[in-house]
Amino acid sequence: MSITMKKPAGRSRDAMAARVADDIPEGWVVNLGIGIPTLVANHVPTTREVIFHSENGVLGVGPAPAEGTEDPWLINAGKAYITLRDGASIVHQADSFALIRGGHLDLCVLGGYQVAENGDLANWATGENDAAPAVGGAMDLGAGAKRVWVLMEHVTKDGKPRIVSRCSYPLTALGSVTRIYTNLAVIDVEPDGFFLRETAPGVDFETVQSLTDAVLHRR
Amino acid sequence: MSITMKKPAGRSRDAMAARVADDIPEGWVVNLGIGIPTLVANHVPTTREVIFHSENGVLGVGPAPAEGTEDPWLINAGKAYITLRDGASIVHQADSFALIRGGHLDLCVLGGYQVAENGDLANWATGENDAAPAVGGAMDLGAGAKRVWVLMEHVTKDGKPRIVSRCSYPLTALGSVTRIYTNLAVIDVEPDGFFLRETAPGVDFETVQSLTDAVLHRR
Amino acid sequence: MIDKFVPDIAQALAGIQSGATIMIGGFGSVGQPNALIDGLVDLGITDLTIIANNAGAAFGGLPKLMEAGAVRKVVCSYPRSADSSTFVDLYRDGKIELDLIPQGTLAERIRAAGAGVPAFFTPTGAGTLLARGKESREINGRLCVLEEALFADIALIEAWEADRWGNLTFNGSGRNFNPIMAAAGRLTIVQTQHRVELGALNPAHVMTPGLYVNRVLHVPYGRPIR
Amino acid sequence: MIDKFVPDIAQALAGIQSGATIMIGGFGSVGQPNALIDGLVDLGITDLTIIANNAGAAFGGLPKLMEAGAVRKVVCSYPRSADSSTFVDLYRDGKIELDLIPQGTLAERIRAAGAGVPAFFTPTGAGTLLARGKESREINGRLCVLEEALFADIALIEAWEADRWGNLTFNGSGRNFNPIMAAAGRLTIVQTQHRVELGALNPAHVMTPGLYVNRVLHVPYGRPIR
Repeated sequence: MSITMKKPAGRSRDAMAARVADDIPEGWVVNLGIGIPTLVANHVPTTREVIFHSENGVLGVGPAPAEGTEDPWLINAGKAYITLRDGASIVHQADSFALIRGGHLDLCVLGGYQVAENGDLANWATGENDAAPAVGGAMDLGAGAKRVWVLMEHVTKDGKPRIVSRCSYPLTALGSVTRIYTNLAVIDVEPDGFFLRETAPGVDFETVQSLTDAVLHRR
Repeated sequence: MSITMKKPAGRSRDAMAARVADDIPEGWVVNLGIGIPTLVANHVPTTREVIFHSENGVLGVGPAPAEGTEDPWLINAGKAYITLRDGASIVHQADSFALIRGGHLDLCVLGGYQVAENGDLANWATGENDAAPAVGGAMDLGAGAKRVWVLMEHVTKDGKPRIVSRCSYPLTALGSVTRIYTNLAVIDVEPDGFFLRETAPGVDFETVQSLTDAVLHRR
Repeated sequence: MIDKFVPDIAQALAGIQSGATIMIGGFGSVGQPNALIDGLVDLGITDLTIIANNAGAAFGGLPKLMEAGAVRKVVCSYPRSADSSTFVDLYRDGKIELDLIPQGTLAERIRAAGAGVPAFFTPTGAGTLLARGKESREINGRLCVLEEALFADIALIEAWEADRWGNLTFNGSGRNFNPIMAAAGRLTIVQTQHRVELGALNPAHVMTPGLYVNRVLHVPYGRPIR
Repeated sequence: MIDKFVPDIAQALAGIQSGATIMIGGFGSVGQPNALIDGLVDLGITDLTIIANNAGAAFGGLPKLMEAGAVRKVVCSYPRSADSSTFVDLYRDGKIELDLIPQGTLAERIRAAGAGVPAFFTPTGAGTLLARGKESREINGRLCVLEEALFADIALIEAWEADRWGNLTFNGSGRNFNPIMAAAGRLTIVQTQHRVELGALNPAHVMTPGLYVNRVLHVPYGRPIR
């Protein structure tokens, strides 16, 4: 497959986040990973009651506080100041991860380095030893949430596909990703492989397939 | 050993409980089993701060409420109404047993059917199939507390020793009893066997030994 | 708008079927969801497995449920009661099964189900009759037994306060098994003494976050029944 | 009379020795016991193992402790920080060891230590690099890895309120690792923003019962340091 062609832009990061937000129904309990996934919260209207969870024990995270109104004892897993919605609750770290690991999150949206045909996710280490490794809650979220959606650029900065037959990077979780949102497409990960749900405006199937290192099925 | 002689009375149940209470220093966190052990609380003066724990999640159990002042939502593991002391706290059942099983109880005082030389405790089943078995928290307390003291009559109703070389009844916990308080004596259970600490007023060593089915060492 | 309140007992218990495994909160008479248990009796379903600490007690509807022959098996730590012989009689006659579990292991197995721990080792019960048939190993010089997570199809819970998200508080010793069962049930149904507005509960004092709760029925029950 | 308050940092930290394993509460800058960490730096001890979620962060005294060469090993889930390279530099130079653990497994292992669970299975991390050398098995069709309880000689905790029995509350997201570390430490030392009378805390709202706490130092610290 050619990966030398010019990378099509497709959706912006904000548009990608908005696209994910569209698919989150009222009532879901959702954890957003650091990076692009964090932006998803901005695109869920507060009138739609989605309960955002933060690994450090906060359920019912609200919009970011206005400058000057921050409560210094209220931060999220990304260490940003947060507010609490009506209905919020706070638990300790083991209870917070019990909730993740016990299968009580309807959804987590994670960033990714690679997603494989079998649902394997690689998003915590590149296998290069240039820095101390860090994993945070990614393995717990990947193994524990009812649904794991990955939100990432379709290809790496140097144009390599991130959607692959088998992950070459160290794995985060085995067989757990069920949907991928990229700047170019929305793709389901099913027992029979990758199925294209939609392409981004102005992007055609052939382009997406050419930037994907595995077969993309169409319905 | 003769077990046909007339059973000496020794201490009354209340005196046995009082004897245990004398050995509980201020600051200990203590769980009292049902039966005679429950009486121990009555003999610890409230000026001595001992923190009584009840399996249903109550720490800092106070004296029984005066009649007519009962809070129907406050009971102990024996289903009796209780009060809370200043400094009390309430946790759920898993946290309550985490406290027991994690080795955070300074002491539990349990009733017993038999205690063996190696510290084995039998106190939940007689091995007879005449009724549905019940265990409650005995195995957790027996395995989890820092110190397990057994408070029981020295012999059974028909005069058989309860302090034995090996338990014949089904075990509750292995090797965990460190002291026994009976109507006749106080006995330490050590790696080298049973060591008599003291006899009850008016009871001599020979009497205690004759009613004990194992060697009683003297210091 | 998320609203987990249901208007009546029929909708609270809708869908519970014969053969279900049902956890029932409470310790002694306190924190036991009596209205839900009574409703269960009225459903006329059978072949139930009941997981409850005090399955043998006289108070509430459990003896009625057992007398009606609805219960195939009881999972508990203490099936005896000073003032009821329902369970003991059925057990002696071979009409009900018993899975006896040390109380702390019962609590930890329920907690494990909610927390995504499929199995754990514990020294409690190791080397005793209650560890028979279970995998054992020595860990740090101590004999331990492997215990599995204990799930339920349905968890019946009594709360003190609830809001429409299903956030709960419990009163006094009524907390007991309720929070861990709420998390271990695939369908968690709550009866609450008080219904409060969303935002009325202090986030730091919520004892069961609403995400563990599926349905809430407002039952101003009054004092625990003894 | 039980009174766990100590008058100064020296008595709070008395007896901590080189080679100790020390848990430090906090997530990000919130709930981190900065006064106790600063005191630890001043002790001049070495060869420490530090268990903390954010061992790499810039705020508080941890980077100072690492720079002083006092830390042999860090056990954490996220040693990187956008605004500090202390850990990363030492790690690259081979001057500090790292035991990297998924955050939930870290929390559950700490909880297990306090709860008397010597080991448990979890699907988290199974089949990944972080499960290398660990026992694995399939449970209910899912690959799981066996994880052991994680204890500490010392736990350093930041609380919001404390009474003389050591009962604690935490403020906002300052709860995080503090309650589970308090239970996992053999010697648990707390710095608290507020000192309250015994009986002032609602028993239902105590977040760490005093029995997990050995010493309490009143440090009206103010806002978390960033």
